[in-house]
Amino acid sequence: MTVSAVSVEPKTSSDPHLAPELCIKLHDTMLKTRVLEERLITMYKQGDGYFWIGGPGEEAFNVPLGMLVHKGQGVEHDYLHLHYRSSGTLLAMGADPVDSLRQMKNTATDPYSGGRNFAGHYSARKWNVVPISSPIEVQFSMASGTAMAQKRHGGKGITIVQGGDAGTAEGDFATCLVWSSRKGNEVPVLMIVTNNRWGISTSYDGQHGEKYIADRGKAFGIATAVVDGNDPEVAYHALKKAMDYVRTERRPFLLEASVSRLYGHSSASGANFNKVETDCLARFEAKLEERGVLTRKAMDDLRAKYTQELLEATKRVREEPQPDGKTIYDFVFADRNIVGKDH
Amino acid sequence: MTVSAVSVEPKTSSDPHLAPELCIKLHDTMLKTRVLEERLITMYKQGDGYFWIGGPGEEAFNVPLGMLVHKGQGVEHDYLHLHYRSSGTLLAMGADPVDSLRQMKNTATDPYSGGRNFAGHYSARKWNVVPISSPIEVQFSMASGTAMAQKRHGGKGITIVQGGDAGTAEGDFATCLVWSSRKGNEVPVLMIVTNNRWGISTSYDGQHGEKYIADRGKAFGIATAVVDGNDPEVAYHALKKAMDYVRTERRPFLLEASVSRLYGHSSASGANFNKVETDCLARFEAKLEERGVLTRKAMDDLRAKYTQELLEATKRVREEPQPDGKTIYDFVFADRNIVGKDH
Amino acid sequence: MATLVQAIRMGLHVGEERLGVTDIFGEDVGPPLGGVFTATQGLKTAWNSPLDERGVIGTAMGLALAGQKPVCEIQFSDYIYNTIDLLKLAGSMYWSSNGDWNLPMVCMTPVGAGIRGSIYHSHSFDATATHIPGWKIVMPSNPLDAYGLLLSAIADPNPVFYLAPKALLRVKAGPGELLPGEPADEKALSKMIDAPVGDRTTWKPEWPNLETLFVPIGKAKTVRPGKHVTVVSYGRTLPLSVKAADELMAEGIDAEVIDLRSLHPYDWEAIAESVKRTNRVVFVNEETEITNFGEHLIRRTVDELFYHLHAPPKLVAGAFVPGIGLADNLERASVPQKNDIAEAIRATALHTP
Amino acid sequence: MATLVQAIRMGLHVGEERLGVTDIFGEDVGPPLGGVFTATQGLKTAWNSPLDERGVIGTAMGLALAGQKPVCEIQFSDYIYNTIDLLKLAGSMYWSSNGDWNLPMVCMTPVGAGIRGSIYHSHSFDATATHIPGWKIVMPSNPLDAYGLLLSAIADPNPVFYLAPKALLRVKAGPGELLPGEPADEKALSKMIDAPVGDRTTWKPEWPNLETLFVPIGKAKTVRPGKHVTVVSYGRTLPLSVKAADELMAEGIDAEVIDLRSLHPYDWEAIAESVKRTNRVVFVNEETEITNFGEHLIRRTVDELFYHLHAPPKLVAGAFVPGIGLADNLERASVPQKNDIAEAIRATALHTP
Ligand SMILES: Cc1ncc(C[n+]2csc(CCOP(=O)(O)OP(=O)(O)O)c2C)c(N)n1
Ligand SMILES: Cc1ncc(C[n+]2csc(CCOP(=O)(O)OP(=O)(O)O)c2C)c(N)n1
Ligand SMILES: [Mg+2]
Ligand SMILES: [Mg+2]
Repeated sequence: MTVSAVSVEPKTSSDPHLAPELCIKLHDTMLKTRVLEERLITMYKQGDGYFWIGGPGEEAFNVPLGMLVHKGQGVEHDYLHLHYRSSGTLLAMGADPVDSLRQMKNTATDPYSGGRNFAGHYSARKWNVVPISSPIEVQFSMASGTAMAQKRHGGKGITIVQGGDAGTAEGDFATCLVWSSRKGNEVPVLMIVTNNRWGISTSYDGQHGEKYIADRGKAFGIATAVVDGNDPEVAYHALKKAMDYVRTERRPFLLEASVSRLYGHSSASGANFNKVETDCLARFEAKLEERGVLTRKAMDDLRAKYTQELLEATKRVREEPQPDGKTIYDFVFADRNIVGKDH
Repeated sequence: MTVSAVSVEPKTSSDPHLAPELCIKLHDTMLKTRVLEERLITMYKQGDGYFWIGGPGEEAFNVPLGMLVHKGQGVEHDYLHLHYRSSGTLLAMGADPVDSLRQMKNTATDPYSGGRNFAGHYSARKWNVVPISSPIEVQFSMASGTAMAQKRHGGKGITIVQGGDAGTAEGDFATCLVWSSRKGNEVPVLMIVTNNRWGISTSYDGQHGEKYIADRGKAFGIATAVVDGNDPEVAYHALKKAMDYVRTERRPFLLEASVSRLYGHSSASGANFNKVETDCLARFEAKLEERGVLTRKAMDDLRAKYTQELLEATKRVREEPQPDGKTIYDFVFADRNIVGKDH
Repeated sequence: MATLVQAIRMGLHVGEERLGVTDIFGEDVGPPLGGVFTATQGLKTAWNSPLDERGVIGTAMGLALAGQKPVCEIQFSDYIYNTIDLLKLAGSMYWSSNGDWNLPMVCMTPVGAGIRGSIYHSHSFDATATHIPGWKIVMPSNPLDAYGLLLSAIADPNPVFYLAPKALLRVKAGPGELLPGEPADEKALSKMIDAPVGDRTTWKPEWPNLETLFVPIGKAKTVRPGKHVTVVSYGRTLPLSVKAADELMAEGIDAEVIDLRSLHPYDWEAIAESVKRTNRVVFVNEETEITNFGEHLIRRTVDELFYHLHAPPKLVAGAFVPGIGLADNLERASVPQKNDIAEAIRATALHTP
Repeated sequence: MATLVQAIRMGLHVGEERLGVTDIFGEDVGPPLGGVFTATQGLKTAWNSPLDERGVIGTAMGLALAGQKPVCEIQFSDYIYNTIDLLKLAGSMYWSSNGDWNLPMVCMTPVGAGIRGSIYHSHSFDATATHIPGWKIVMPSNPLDAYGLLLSAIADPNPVFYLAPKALLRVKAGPGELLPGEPADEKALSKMIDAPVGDRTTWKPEWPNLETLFVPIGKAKTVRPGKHVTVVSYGRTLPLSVKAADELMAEGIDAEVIDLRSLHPYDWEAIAESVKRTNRVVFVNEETEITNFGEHLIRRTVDELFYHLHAPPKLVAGAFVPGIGLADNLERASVPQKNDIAEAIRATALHTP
């Protein structure tokens, strides 16, 4: 079977609108995600955490991604190899935002790492969310492994791997291109590059010879697309198409989405709102208002409600226990196999 | 400045013939290289060395490469980051084949490593030949460094980096693509992939999604070409063109050459002659005879002469001293800077 | 009498048949070659990977996360050093997810000198491996342990390094050390499981009917009891230590030799029990000698057994130089030889304060 | 009174002006940021690299081979572990070419815990670095040494690791420890060389007129003389060791503290001379404790000074767990704190056989 690589110039509005109910759901989770991230930033600034990193500015892409995931545990379901800007995806999958506060506050109750890891470093075996780790791009070296297991198993489960633009300079990105496209051994992996045109303080310009990063897939016969990740409807369609392709063809797809970095890189760079970048949430809200799907007031009320809820949750989380020093020796070795069958 | 990436299908005979004198020179060094490699293999088989690896089957490409190098020391001259099949290049640059025997026999007189490294692992600072090391593809991570120094210096010096097809799966190959093509920061490096369609026992098919490895340069705006590396005249033209481009434009070029592996991977796989693969030397000799440039007898005599010379040299080399065990502590640290200015 | 490499191959086969191994892969691991040392010939789940160690380790991690049981190979441990970050990640996955995901994978790699492999086919890996938390590490020195440790490694729910001493791969099992189910006639065995020279496209192995045998990870083996001095080693230097000890009997020195076999967790009890009896200890390995695992064992020895010691604990290890040179003299001067070990045992045994 | 990170910056400036430094590069090293810790602000040869550590090391090697003098940075030592093969290659180039090519490069990287950096911003690198032959290794614990060791590292014709203890980067020089040529007023210095917050496009540093100062690689410094016990440390745990020693004076324990400063080559003479006087020694670092450089120092101590020891030599090091957890309690339990060090010094000083 041969597949011609498809590349799409960024497009913003040619796709038809999504149904109002879906738009409302998208908006709800995008808003909740934004409020969560702003809460986490505030927690950091008020000394309720040591470090913040997250995805405000990527909601329009990451929320549809989470909605479209075939969620569950094991090879029948999708595996997710994400990075540290994926709150929108997790919330869309049903994660409790309060758990993110717990990780921010590094409490013993943090379900993702027990107070060990930074905010935004999710792990959820029940949903095939592989532990997010800080090193850039290593997830791309692991992704073809889960995808290979899925190809072998049959069914519709796919692997989704996501990272930033700067990180594609690491050899691991190339590793994923190579290992996913071996002739006759192609695997069902959707590679996603969320391109905010920055790596911490380093601009895209001057570091990349590529016009589109996605073009790197073409030499490998990998199907590619480039989309406006600031538009949730465009993103939804593009993701759906790419995922359908991967699910059905059992072959790789490389999707590049342009996104914003609305609060800078992380708390290390101040975590202040950037007025120059496109705010996907504001843009979507304007559209929804214009289309009469939601009123300004309804959206403001919803924001106030989520804000209040998470503020109160912060107070509760503050009272939750910190991990004990002795627990550093817990979970060094497993005594039985929990990811597969036990032998 | 924008450059459109050029890709050329393998071509064998469209280029005009080279002048007879040049053909004779090419043939002479190709033959000398072949005889040297066969001598090294025999040495291995007779217990005069522990391991053989080399480039029989790549003479038609590597000899023109060595002839075209702007040879010398320092940034004005070409830097070479080669791998273990480069005898043809070194002999074309003027290396003494007897020194290769010394490395095979790991004598203290081996000028490349003092009996420390395997045959074919050249090092020649006087000619900018960076030490060849066994790890596959690491040379591609170093190459943009020397090229950057050359870009900065100005002049015509370029960097040449060469490796096999299987090795392009390592992240270092991608590193070279990324680092050499940074917009506004392009560097003069000629990347060469000598594609024999094997990595030890692993065939190209089933491991590569790419039709041509060279296509991987295109996404980066890197000029590319694919040539028949079994024809020294075609290779000469292609190398000349690529080198001229890199020298003048001060930008990267990715050249893929199909070559043969005439004695298998190395002594580990038996080092026996493979009758199925194209023998570039036999093919070239047939052409030269047909064109009346050289007679069969002249070529046979030349082969006999080189064979005899190297046989005799082997006997002399056998008598040369082995390195003393105590010398393992020599050259761990330099006490003054020999590669640049001393400070 | 299987060789060590045949024992590995049979262990992998049993792993495929009975322990759920799904993938045995790496560079040149699959057909036609079946591994540069023949370790993976004829195995039904063996396949060739791209030439990319980071991909090998990463893919093994992905397979393990997806409930597969991968055994991946790095062709020579010399080529594992571009993956240390991934190995650290693998070792930390269970811990950093607070017990959410374990990672059941085996990483095999041939280690050490002794085959005139020059700078890049002679590396040891035990110093680096023992410094990566979250991995278990085994290193057999004979076919029976090679088999039994491999089955334990495969059955373990954690990442396990399986370090195969290159110089011992062709070493045969001693008398009475047949693998359970192995045919007694070594020629018959070879005919059954060694791939033929030449065309192999139609060849299929005929596997003996093997039983499982689990050598527990973390248990050392006293291979030579003795009373004057304890020698702790593993891998290539283990049989050399035994030989050195045997020869020293002529001088009236009776050394006890312990094959550590597992480097993490390691059998401290066995070491301590022995040192308390002999009051003298020599640690032997072939890694370069600065920040060497044997130095950890010495640290623990002085920490816990200081007043049992009648002589300073000694390390015999590789020279701290950037590579192992090809020429005989260079290799010999770089890694411990039998005489170096004998000398250290003798000096330690005869040491008087 | 420059901070340690300002001292590095000034050292790099002097390197550019007087020692031929041609490239200071790495991720976010160039403008506008000038390094995630401000170490490279305002330097004329500083530039931003792609996000690719292998490219950073490889390019530094290439630049050095072409006669340039590169200082490259790995943003955190946590991210250096995908380059160990290249680092080994760099360390072996002079040796494997039998003296044909040396490789004059400096690789800077921030190391260690102490800033609640969690699993991937707390790593130490000294165990791995000291196990790579062919590299020199320095690690300052105060601004003056930071400056003087950096100049020596730059002037050295070999590859040199420059390990900067993250937790000490904002520590100020003590009285009388001005860099040669540094303005005495620290506010004035800050105005001259610290980049302003906000827009920096037109900012230029105004460098003080600095003199060179070379702290020789391989020389330790006794920072606190004492007579009961020797404490050898470096980096973050050095000032903690001094504080612990100071506090123990109240208990009548007078500890001598040595700042090793160079990890390879290291100043064995200084250690031996001190231990021969005090007969007791504690080695302190924050690396994970199995196959740890401090264990090498203990091995050498028992090898050469066994009969000088009145107590077992002691190691205080990091817990052998896969990471350093974010929560206070976790970080504190994972790497040595002042009290852990004090306890070890006390136990060693008071130890009676
Ligand atoms: C291997 C590695 N190197 C360096 C870092 C430090 N670092 C953290 S984020 C980052 C920039 C990442 O940029 P990009 O890949 O574009 O992702 P973005 O943060 O923009 O989403 C860097 C250099 C790291 N985490 N891992
Ligand atoms: C990093 C690394 N991994 C593995 C090896 C072992 N090895 C030596 S040559 C080789 C195959 C190389 O194939 P290719 O790159 O196509 O070059 P060729 O030998 O065919 O010219 C392998 C796997 C190595 N030398 N280095
Ligand atoms: Mg980015
Ligand atoms: Mg090849």
